[in-house]
Amino acid sequence: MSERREEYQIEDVESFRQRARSWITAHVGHGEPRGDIGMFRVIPQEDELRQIARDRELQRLFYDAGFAGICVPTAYGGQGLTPAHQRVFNEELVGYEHAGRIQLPTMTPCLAVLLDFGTEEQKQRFVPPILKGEAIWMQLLSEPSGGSDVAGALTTAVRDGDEWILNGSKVWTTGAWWSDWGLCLARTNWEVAKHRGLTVFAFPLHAEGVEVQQIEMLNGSKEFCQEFLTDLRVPDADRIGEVDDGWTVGTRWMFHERMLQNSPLVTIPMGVVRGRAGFDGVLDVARDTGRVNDPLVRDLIGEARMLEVVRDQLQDRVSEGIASGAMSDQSAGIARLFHGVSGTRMNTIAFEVAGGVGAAWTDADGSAGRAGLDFLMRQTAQIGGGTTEMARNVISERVLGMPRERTLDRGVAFRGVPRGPTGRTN
Amino acid sequence: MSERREEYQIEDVESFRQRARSWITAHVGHGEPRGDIGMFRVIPQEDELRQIARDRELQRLFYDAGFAGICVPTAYGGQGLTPAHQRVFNEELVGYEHAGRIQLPTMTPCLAVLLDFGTEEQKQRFVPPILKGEAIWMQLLSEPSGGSDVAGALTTAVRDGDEWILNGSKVWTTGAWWSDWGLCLARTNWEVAKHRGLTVFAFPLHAEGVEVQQIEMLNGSKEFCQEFLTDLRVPDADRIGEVDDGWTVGTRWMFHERMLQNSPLVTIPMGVVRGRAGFDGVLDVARDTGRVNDPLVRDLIGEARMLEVVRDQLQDRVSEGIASGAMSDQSAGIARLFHGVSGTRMNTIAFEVAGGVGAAWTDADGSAGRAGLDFLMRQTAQIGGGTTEMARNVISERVLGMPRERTLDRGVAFRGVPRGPTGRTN
Amino acid sequence: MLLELSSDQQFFRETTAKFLAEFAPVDELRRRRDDPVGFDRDYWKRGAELGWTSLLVSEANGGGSISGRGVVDITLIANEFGRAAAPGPLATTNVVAAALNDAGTHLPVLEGLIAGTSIASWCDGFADDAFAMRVDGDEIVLDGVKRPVESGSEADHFLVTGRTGDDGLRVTQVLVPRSTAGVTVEPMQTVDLTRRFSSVRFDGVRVPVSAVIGEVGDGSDRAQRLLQLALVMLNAESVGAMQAAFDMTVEWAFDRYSFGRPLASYQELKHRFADMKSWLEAAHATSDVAAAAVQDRSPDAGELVSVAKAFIGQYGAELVHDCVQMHGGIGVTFEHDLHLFVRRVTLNRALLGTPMDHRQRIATLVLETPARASTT
Amino acid sequence: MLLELSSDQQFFRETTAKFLAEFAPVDELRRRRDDPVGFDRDYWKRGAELGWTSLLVSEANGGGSISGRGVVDITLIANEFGRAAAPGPLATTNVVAAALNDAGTHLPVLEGLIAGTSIASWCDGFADDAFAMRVDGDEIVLDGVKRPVESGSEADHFLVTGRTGDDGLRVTQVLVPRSTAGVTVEPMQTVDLTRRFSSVRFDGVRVPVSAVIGEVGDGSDRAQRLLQLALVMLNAESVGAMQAAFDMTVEWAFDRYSFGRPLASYQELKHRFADMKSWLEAAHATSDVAAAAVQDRSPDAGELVSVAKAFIGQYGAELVHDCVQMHGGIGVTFEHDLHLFVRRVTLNRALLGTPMDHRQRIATLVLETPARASTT
Repeated sequence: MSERREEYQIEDVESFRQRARSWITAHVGHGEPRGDIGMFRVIPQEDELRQIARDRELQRLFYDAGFAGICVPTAYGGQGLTPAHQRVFNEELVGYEHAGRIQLPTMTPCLAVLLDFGTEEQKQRFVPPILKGEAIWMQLLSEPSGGSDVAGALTTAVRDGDEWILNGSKVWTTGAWWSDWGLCLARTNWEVAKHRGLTVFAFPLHAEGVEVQQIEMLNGSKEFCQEFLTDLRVPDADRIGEVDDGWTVGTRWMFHERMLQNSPLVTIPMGVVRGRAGFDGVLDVARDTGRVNDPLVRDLIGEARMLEVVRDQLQDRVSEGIASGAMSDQSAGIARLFHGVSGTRMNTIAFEVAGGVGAAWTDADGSAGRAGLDFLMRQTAQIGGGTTEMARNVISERVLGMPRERTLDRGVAFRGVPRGPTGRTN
Repeated sequence: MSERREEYQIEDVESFRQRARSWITAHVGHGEPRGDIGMFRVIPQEDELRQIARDRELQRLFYDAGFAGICVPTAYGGQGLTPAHQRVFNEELVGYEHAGRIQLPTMTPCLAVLLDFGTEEQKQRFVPPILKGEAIWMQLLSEPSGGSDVAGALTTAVRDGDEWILNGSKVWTTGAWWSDWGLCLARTNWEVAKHRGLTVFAFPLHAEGVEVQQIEMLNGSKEFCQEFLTDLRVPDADRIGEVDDGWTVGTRWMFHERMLQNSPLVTIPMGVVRGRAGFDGVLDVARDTGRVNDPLVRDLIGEARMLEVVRDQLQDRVSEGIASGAMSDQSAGIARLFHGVSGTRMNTIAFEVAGGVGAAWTDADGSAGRAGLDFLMRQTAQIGGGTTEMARNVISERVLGMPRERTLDRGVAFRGVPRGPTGRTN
Repeated sequence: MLLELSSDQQFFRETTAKFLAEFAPVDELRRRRDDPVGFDRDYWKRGAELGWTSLLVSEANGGGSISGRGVVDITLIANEFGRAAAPGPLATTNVVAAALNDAGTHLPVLEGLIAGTSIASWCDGFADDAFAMRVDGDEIVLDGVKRPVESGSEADHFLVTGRTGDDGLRVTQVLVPRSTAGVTVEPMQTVDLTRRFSSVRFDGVRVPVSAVIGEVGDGSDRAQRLLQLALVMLNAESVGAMQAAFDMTVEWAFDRYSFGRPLASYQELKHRFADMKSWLEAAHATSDVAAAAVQDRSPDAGELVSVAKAFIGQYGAELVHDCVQMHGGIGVTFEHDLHLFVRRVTLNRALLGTPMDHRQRIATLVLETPARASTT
Repeated sequence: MLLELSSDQQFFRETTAKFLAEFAPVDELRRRRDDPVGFDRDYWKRGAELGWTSLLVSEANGGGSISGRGVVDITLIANEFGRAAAPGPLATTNVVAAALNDAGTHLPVLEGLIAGTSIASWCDGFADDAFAMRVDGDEIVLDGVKRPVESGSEADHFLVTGRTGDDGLRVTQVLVPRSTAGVTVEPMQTVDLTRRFSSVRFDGVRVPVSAVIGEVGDGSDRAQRLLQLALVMLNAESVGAMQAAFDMTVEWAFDRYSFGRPLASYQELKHRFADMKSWLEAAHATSDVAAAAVQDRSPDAGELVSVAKAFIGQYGAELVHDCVQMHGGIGVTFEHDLHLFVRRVTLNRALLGTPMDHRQRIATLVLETPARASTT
């Protein structure tokens, strides 16, 4: 993915660390000790836009200093270094401001997919604006009718000369209303089996033919959007990968998605995404309710801490295993599964510790006052980024090699696949 | 199942209670406050035989006093009363000796199946010895190769004039070595689909052609046996139900099996089977380790108590629902599932409370010293009497009406059904 | 809910179900998300006419049950409230009504509660809060904060419990008019869409001895019973909400296709539905048994309501969240109905003692019961 | 176990694996169920020649590691012990060896331990037992019971820890020869087939000051480290047993047909295998990270071993029991091999602190760490 420079050209990791540290301390302001990215917080839209604008500035700051795209080849504006360098940079960034809100899904899976499958021309054109913070990308993968079956996309692209005409709807895109580009999986052939008739396209989210609507979550958060594509025209030059070979792209795409902040393309201070709402959240609730000396609460604190530590240890083991080839790419599902299950458990623990404050609270209750609304959103840890059910399918079938689940959509033209109890097939 | 006498003939439940109480207090000795039936205890064989002999005496005592077969028609030696009378008798028997070790599976499912499907002649012949304690029956249902798929029986019966010749093996029969008769599901037709080629037979377990071997469980208990049938000859007069219609019998058979001590054919003091090794076991361990004042142990005590109380409440609800017709027979699986899952949880709680005593102990550790070996046997609560997996299949498919699991043995001759990875089909 | 209802009970239940379907449909609930009250007084008054507020009151005092077993009857209403995620101060008002009926004091106030023209809030919780109450001549003086108080912003009266006497061990209950000097009501935030809670502060509040419910120092048994009644209603309501979430999700599983097959055909999901079904039926069972025990003032009523609260709190939450999981992303959107029931179950799980609190209480009750203590 | 081993480590691991396959096959383990010792001295001596007892001892003292990181190396052996459910006092002997190596005293005894000609048992547990130790002139006097003591019936020496000094706060460790007057060893029962434990009573046992490991009062840090080392070995062994049970059950799922299909084709079972796989890999990860931290004497080593012990204790037991469930009745018979691994995981779960004990310890460590205390 990231072509290494010749060995002798690569800066030593420790010397890179010193350089990064000097620059960060001199040029980056102090940030919140812990982040709350992707936690479905309810914030006013103007605040959200201000945060995104600030993240773009920070991304540009990193770019200008030579710290953006650390693992991206220099030919596309990156630094051509290694995952170890990126890790060091993330370590040094702890405690400082960062562009964390615009790293996912722009850097992974979108940038990662572009680097894997983009033509030379596409990489030259798309990658530098990403590294400069000028282009924020979204993944247009899920559909309202689709659930876990992303390859069952109904969004259709029909060729018209040098262009494609797209119609359909995509959903669960984070912040599409303030983003710039979308990477979209669409059906280009209904007469072949499900996985064989897909193609990937890129297009600007503010193009004519794209309507973006925010989705309100039950807690009032509007982090997600749904897009409606109506006769959207996309030049063939913005097709990513081969026609009807979109599932080859899609498979890597989902692998990159499961990497999350472990991707070497992502610049986020070490521990930021990991820390929030897990163990630290439990500890905050215990402190704000004055219960840290209750042995029962300590039992739960111990469990939450155990889950968080083991989750991170497992993530490291899986990442190293995949990097070394000791584990298959599909093993990323193991860490994803544990992340989801432990996440809902830690959330439940926080709610239990909150006690009556979880039912009703005032601002004076501090962190404990968030436990109730957070608990309502508990399952998001097992839904977002691929459900735990899909992870269990992947682990049992692709890692353990057990027989594939029977599907009624394999080996038949997608047009004929049942999509509802009435036998309706569009 | 139990034909009621005419309304005016039936003794009033409260007067029955008084009569039962007077007789019990006058004629039955005091027994252990809690039982340990079916708990895989390790006891010397001579002790076991002595216990069984005593149970036969007690059963005869009840029979002679007119308290055996309370819900069995008088024509077959029973009392022709109602489940309410049986319940009252079980309530009055609390604290007294009883024939608990020979109730299951003799009274249910075996006696229940005989009452459902036996011919008049068979009922006249088989039922009275059961009620007198002279005939202890075992169910020969599971097979070594079969797992949860009891209808996939390989034990074969071939007709030879007025007789059938049986060959095969059955397993997981409780105490077959001291029992008298077996109820056996066998395949009589290999050329039709799985469920359509089965027939049920009864035969003496000490007949020529039956070899009984005890199975040693990991904790040393030898409660279960395996039987090997070699050219066993069974007269057609001992066939239960129609030829090749054994699955009709088998379906009711398994329903009766799930009823356990809730069957109105079973005489066991109220609470005996329920109490043991559940909550009381947890409490004993907590006391014997001196931990009842530890808040963490109290949390576990509270959980165990909750599970046991709710388990019994659920059992009552389901029994009443089935009796009234508000729930289908298949709903018995709901109680069975909860019983299994709560049983393993209570077992785990007892082991956690035992602490280090669960690893190593001396006789001085009392009940806590049993927690370790009990924990090794934890899953028996979810295996014996039909696995929890099968209960979940039944609930989802038969109670909630969800699509049946795909099987490769439906609608094809049983001879051709795959039975192993090599495609071996016998 | 009970498996078998009398025809009177069935009619009563259906009347409330129809009323809620008409006057508290899901879109109406969504509209009320920012409403500081959460329900209309007129809606409440009409519900009272259906019997929502009279079941725990004797006929002599203007109430009356359907079956002669008012505690059981009110679980039918609470269950429908859960199934509809309905607005209205059902538990809190009925608890106060039961208290006044029991003590036989403040009958004019009770009359207003039964008629639905007046609202009263029960201010107590699962555990004793730090709250000071003392008798000063012919007045009672109150100091402290009670929270969360359901519908505190709408309440005309507050039922407040405290400890009096030289030893501080006598329990006294007073009914404090909202207008009393020194009473401050501050709104709280909550997980529910229509239920509202307040923090109520009593700053040297003085009420005459005539405000005492019953007599000074006679409130101990009554306070325990009120908690039991409240728990019975919360439990029944949660079971109704569990049932609604479960039914909705079973339907979804049949309708939703993935990989060409309905979700209901996937074994792993089927088995989770089986688990949910077992929890749901168990929740019905334990809720009903506890209600009957409270109705009968059975000695084990305290343990049985705690068993039910602990079980329904824990497994109810697991059930509704697994329903969310089955729905995927759509299940956590505001537009979907599922969260209405997730909220109600979540609310009731945290009110009046969490599962952990009640497990501790069960252990205490079990270990202190002489019969059981003697079995070893 | 580590994902990547050096070739030396790999050879070392394989040598032990082959040795155990030859000298501790499953039938041999079954035969030893009633053997009061559980292992042969000769077997142990030959294992010692393979390096089982020298990894935590410096080369100067006659030991030596494979990779320069002896704590990591010994997890490879412990892991193989778990995979084979092997007999032998691995953890207890190595703990004593590490203590003597650390203190630099009793080197002749250490020599015998390394050679496998002598056995020593570490008598301490997770929590302080009631145990009296005092200095009386040039003698140390011991009174109390230590239990469970691994291979107590075979041990030639006992490592005993107690508190001395006027304030009772100094920790002292002594090495007591088994033959000392006043030492009584009583056998215990256990869940394992070949491990043996004893209750060791010390009745006014007097040993000279020369029996002290290191110096009087210097044992506090060493005692903590010995506990960490023991936990590292127990954890690695449990992970090996989990792996064996899991591998055996995956194979069974492919081979066993039900309703005409292999068990491995049933989605609900597949998903449980996926969960088990995630617990298994997590157990490997947390065991290895904790071992590395103990090797490096990292400040968070105490927390990390407790995290690993709590996790492996809880999820290890769930994993092996789900393997039993997948097997059905056959899985709880004595003839089947599965229980060998269930026993080992069960044993280690209960030894040296249950998951609940270690969760409490984790909480204490976290709440008392200044860095974390300051984050709010």
